[in-house]
Amino acid sequence: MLIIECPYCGPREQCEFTNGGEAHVSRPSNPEEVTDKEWSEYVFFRSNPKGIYFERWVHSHGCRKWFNAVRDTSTDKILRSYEIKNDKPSPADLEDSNLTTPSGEPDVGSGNFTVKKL
Amino acid sequence: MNLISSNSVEIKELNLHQILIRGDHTPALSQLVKSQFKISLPKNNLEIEEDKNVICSKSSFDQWNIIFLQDTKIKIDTVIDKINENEKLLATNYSEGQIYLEVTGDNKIAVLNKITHFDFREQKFPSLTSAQTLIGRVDCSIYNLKNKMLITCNKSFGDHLKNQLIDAIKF
Amino acid sequence: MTAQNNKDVTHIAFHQSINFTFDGVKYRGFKGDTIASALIRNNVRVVGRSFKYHRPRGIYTCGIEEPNALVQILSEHNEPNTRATIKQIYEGLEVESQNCWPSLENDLGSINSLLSPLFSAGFYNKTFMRPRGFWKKVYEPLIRKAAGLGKPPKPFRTTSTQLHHHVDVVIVGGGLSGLLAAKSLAKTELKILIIEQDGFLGGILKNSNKISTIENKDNKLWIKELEKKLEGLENIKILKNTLATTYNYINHLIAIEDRTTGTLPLDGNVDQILHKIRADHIILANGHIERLVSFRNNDLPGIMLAGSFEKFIQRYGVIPETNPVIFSNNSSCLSLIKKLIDLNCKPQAYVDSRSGDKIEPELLKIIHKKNIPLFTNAHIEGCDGKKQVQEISVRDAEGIITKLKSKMLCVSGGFNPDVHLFTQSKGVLSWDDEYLTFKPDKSFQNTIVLGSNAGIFQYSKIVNDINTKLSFLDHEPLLEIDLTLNDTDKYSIEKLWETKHEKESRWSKSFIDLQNDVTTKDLRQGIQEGFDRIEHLKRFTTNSMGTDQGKISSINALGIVSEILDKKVSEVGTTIYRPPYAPLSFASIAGRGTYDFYDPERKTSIHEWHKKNGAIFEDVGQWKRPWYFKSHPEENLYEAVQREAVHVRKYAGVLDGSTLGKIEIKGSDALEFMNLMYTNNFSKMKPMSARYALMLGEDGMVMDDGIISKINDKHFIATTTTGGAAKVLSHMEEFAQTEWPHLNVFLNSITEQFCTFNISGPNTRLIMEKVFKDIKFDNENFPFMTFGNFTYLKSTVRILRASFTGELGYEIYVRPSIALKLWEDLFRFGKDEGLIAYGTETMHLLRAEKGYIIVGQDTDGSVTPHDMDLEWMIGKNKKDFIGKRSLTRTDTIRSDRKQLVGIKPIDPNDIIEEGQHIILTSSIKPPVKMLGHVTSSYVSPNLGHSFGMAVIKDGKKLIGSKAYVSSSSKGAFEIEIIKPIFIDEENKRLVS
Amino acid sequence: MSSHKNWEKMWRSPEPKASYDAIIIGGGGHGLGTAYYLAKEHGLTNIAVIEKGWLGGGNTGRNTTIIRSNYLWDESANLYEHSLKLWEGLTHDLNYNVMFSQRGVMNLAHTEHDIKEIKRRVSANTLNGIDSKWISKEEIQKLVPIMNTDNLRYPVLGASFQPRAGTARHDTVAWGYAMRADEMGVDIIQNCEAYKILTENGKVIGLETSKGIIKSKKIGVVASGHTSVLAESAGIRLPLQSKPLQALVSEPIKPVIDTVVMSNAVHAYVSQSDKGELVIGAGTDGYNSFTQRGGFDVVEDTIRAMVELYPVFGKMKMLRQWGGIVDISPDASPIISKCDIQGLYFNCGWGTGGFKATPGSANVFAHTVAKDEPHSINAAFSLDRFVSGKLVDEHGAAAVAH
Repeated sequence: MLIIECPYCGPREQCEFTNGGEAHVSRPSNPEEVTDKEWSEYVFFRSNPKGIYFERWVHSHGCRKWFNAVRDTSTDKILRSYEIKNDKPSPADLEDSNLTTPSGEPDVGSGNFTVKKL
Repeated sequence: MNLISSNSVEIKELNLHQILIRGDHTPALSQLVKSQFKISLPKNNLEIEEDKNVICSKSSFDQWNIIFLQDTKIKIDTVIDKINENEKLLATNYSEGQIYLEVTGDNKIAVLNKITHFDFREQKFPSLTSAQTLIGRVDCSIYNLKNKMLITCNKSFGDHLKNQLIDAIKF
Repeated sequence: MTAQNNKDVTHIAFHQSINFTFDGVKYRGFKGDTIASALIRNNVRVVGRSFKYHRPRGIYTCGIEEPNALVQILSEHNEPNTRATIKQIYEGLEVESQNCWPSLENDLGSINSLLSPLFSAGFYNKTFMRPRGFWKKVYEPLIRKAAGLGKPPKPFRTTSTQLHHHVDVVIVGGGLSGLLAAKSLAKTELKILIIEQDGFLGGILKNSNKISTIENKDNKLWIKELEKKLEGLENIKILKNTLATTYNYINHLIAIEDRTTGTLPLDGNVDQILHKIRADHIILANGHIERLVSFRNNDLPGIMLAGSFEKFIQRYGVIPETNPVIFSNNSSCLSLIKKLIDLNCKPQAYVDSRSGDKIEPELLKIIHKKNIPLFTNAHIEGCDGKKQVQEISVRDAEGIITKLKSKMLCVSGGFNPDVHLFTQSKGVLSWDDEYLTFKPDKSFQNTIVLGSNAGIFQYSKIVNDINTKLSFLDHEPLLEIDLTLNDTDKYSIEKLWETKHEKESRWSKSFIDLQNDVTTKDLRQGIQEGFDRIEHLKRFTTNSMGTDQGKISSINALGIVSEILDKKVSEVGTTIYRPPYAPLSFASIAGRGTYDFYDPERKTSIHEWHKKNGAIFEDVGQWKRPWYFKSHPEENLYEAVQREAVHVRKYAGVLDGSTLGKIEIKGSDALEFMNLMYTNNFSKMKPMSARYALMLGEDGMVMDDGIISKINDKHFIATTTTGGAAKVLSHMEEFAQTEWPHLNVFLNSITEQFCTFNISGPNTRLIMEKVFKDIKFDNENFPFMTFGNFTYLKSTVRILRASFTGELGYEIYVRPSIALKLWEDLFRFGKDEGLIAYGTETMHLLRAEKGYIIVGQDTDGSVTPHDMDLEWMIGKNKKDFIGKRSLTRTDTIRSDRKQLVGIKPIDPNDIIEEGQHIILTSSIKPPVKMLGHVTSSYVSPNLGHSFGMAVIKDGKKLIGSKAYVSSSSKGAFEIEIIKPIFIDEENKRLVS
Repeated sequence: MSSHKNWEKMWRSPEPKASYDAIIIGGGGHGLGTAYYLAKEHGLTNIAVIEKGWLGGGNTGRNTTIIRSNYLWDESANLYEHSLKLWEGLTHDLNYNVMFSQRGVMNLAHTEHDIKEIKRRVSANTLNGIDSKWISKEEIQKLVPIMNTDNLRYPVLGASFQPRAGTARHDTVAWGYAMRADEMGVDIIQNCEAYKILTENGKVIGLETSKGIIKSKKIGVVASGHTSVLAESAGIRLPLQSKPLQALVSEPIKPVIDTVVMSNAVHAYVSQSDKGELVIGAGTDGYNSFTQRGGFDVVEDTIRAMVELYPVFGKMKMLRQWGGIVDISPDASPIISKCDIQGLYFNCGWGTGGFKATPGSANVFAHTVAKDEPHSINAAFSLDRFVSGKLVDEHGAAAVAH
């Protein structure tokens, strides 16, 4: 179980939180003017990367506040969490997920293999 | 009334009055709370101000709890209506929908550690701080007051929480 | 040549004898004995039968890694698959061997070993296929009956508890390295937890003869003094009889503590504690595990790992055999030989695969001194004997076989660091070419690995290793400790995975996985058939998939495979170590969280009144809601509902609606927020008025409904369905905080601050006027869908004129403290007007007669407002609300979508059933085209026949036509499709 | 019954050729099955299956092996029933024992809402010709004597039962398809990771892999949790989220339970393998992850339900626990579909229910790849259903309690 840093309550066990899917996906400001395809992108399509992933959490069994986090989905390591009103951190000042291939494995931390890659 | 007292843990159930206020941390709010309840708003998140049996906790940047630890002459509902005149504030009388448990005794943390993952260590949960978390799979608020813990949860979960606390003390 | 006691050990109470039974025979052991050490004391060799070939199996190790000695504890609810090498005996313990019938001695299953050439790996996949149908009727039942080890346990209700810990450092393993690390961290005020799987600290200090003194003190004294010092410190806690099983991500450790070691667990007492530990740093010092060597018949009872043999002597005070033959490919057996000699026993022979010049001088010295027959550069070719070792064949350097008469062979194939927990922590391993094993390399979390667990097999390096690895914790650096060793300072080993059989035969087997009967030949055959990846080979042969997870053999399998494939072992890699480290009892995982603590039972404030007045409850989410009220003990659901439904429409009825969600919404932008959340337009609503409102998901589908009461443009109260309460609040919070943070709006759940009593029926106004003397309830003063705040017994009460039954009705929102009083007052005044209490089933019936939908029953997340005849709830000129845009997509704009209709049977005696389907023909011979399904159906006493609501394709156009509905009893019967409203279509009663 | 010395290799391990008529990415049951049916039913043998790890090492080797077809909507019922019929003949088609064991699958109802939802499903199944029926608590007790139906927080009120449903041995399905596809000339290439799907003005031209570039005009992506990652390499966005789904087995004991019992209300389902191990599955963890493991709290909640529903499990022990990476679509239904790029096909979105669909999915996907047109059975599971809104909402039916 992860430990997640709620920006308002500090680090807490994951069982207090609910995941809110991809972050920084804003609702079209005037839905009437977008095409069916664009609208389906907003309602149904979310990124599903292996590696650095900007996601939303809500402290559902705590202060009930929503916040964003950056997590490496190949190891589950949370790089940082930040308030909704902050802008999206730029990948430059984020630790890289050192994934060399799209669906490959990091050198260490996925737990999907045991022997160190030579 | 006294719920249980054994293995150096005592749990009392109290009937307290509580006002829940939602609204941004503005001078208007702190002035209003000062005038109505003679207590100032805590500065930082999760801190508790205590003054003559009234506590005021900041549960998050826009949520405040005022709990009267003893009977008060203040007319709760009239004060709430007064606060609600300000369109940017939402005050609710939370007194009757909650249960209030006062937990004391040296073993209180050891017992709570049986049914909650919450970290009660001093550096993580110093006295005069509050927290909202899960105890026995029930959403609770905990108030760390000098040498006692005040635990509240919604009344319909009350029996479930109390029975698990009693069970944790016995086993 | 039999077992002998070694009285000079502290962990066994030789003065306290204990009687227990094994397969019905009475044996005697001592307090502190495990089942294994007690059986060894009594020269019992065969303890079980292997999984597939049912070959006799003996005690092979002295710990958690035991593959063979799994027994059934009859005196503890028939607990199966218990490790005899761990479970301590107590007076009256009843044990039974497993997987043999009729008895251990002569087990019919052993016929399998005669047929063994056929049963080689993967044979299931290529056989039992013909003739067709035989797999289900003949083969599979036979295989299932033969499968499994232990018999099923008896029902058992868990009494174990859980305990959460938050510490700075956890030390897994209270052995040499673990204790030294604790000693150096003692003064740092760090909160430290030491976990030890045995009942005593010390590890190799107590389990082996390798170290006799430490810091010039005898082991036992050193351990006792250090333990006393550590126990005295307030920041250190020691958990014994506690096994760490799971190392989760972010330094979250699961460990299971046995509270009843050596005693009969009494039902009702805490038998186990599941420790859940969060630590900033986890130190793994849980040592190493000895591995076997594969040779012919290396599964015969009487073969044991050398380290385990030594542990039985040192830890449990029993010498399994006074003159064993010892076979090794490494330097570790010196301490065992010295121990035997100290106890004036003597190895019958010492066989070492290494050439003479590689063998440690100290070892050679003692062998010559005691003229122990020595074979160097030699292998054990195999063993023979009936159900136990009787003859051991040794092949010397020239290939000549010598046969030794002996009943015990100690084998050491080398040591493996116990890396299971480290790999669970998502660290990676690397191969050590000197020690020929995998060891921890790069960790991913704050994991520190010490001692032999880190692959450090040299005593003189231990202290320096600890000092370097703990320095960042500013620990108190350890000074070099002097040890007197019965071992070489440095452990050395030479590669040896298996020895060659003298002559090939179909029935001779050298085993790699003793429990699952996997032979080295199976490995070769698997590779030959293309399963050359280690993960495939494991699944094809089931190697290391038994309850011991291949602890003493999985590295050997890698060694053999790497030789067959001519690859480096690190290239072959290992399979994933899946948690837990050792089997973890379901009871301890469940803990106290079962039966009444499984899930909360939420009750309304007047629950007791319901119980006293004949309520039968149903579960709605976590709530208990009155389903119906029995007016007399024999009245069933059907009769009660027929009575209640008529009564409410004729007189009056009241329903406890407290479980419905209630949310308070306030802020300067509350109106704009509500207009975005719901389909309705609340802008022109007058203050103190209410409106039935609909909430959609962004996909345009109906998600929830409820009544919105508008106090003013800045302050609303919304009700939700019982099941939707939590979801609607979260939905609102999500959009308010993440999509529209600029809106000034605050949300608060007030579900539990008010009880809700929904009273309706023709006599309602009379009753209300009697109860609330000073309130005027007539149409002018109290129009339909308006509300007001009043006082009752000096407490504020909100009364809303609304009705879900279609009758004149009011919803009373009252504070819990006076709820029961008001409820009783309603009956005190309402009795003469015929007021009754009714449950959810009658509510369902009455609202359906009125054509009102129930979200979650008539809707299933795939219907839009238009489908449900609710377009009128969509604010006409609203620019936007959640889900609006989805309503105009090609599939949602179709006119022939499934739509809500009413249905009634042509023959009034036919009963429409919920969930059945509307079809066009009377035949239900599949496949039958379905128009849609019956969402709600009831037998209405007010209509005199069964009726229902259904959602069917192109429903609106079909109104007035006939169709069929399927039935669970009579195929299908004819129905008429009508408008979905059956009573008071002009809504006269609501506004009467 | 000769001794096993002369069994030849199950499959070759060739190096990839320069080009193929079609490439299937993903060496699990669905991928290998697709290759098998492409060769067997469509005569396409010059094809390759690319697998980054080892055959059957993904979700095929991590599921609870449950097979059933009692789905609600007609489109799903046809798809899963098509698969169940193929399961019934698979051992003989492949001449390799996949140990398909038709022991029946039971879906328990714990509340009135469950009863309504399950009876609706049973009625739809009956009319679609699927052998599913409602059974009472007494019939449940006869089939599963060890079940405690009454002394529970949420008592068992009845169940649906599909006799033709059951379980199979997951490894042998992958190995059987691989062996027979290989026999027909299909190249199965392990330890070969697909990096990038190469396209030229809207058409597929090949695949960049860890073993170099392989040319082909047709690529079928059947990589479950990793499908989105590969789609992204061709600029295609899929509405999938990859989440951990955990399962566990107990130590092996003599037979105690002969049918498969599923309980959605308490997120726990169980069957007993032929080796005697209880195979128990939980719900998904709620967040995206590719680590093939989940939280201990999910396992704990499932075990809490299990030891109550089956008191004999109290004294059982968990032997192994693990997780898979399941790709979940918004309507909990698969995506077996073409896309905007010509020659690129996707078979994914199976979420928590992929194993039961293995033969059926492979069969219709082979048709889609071979014919460049979906088979009638998988026409409804197109990618553009999310634009039109014509979803096949399988978890919508389990809507909120009233």
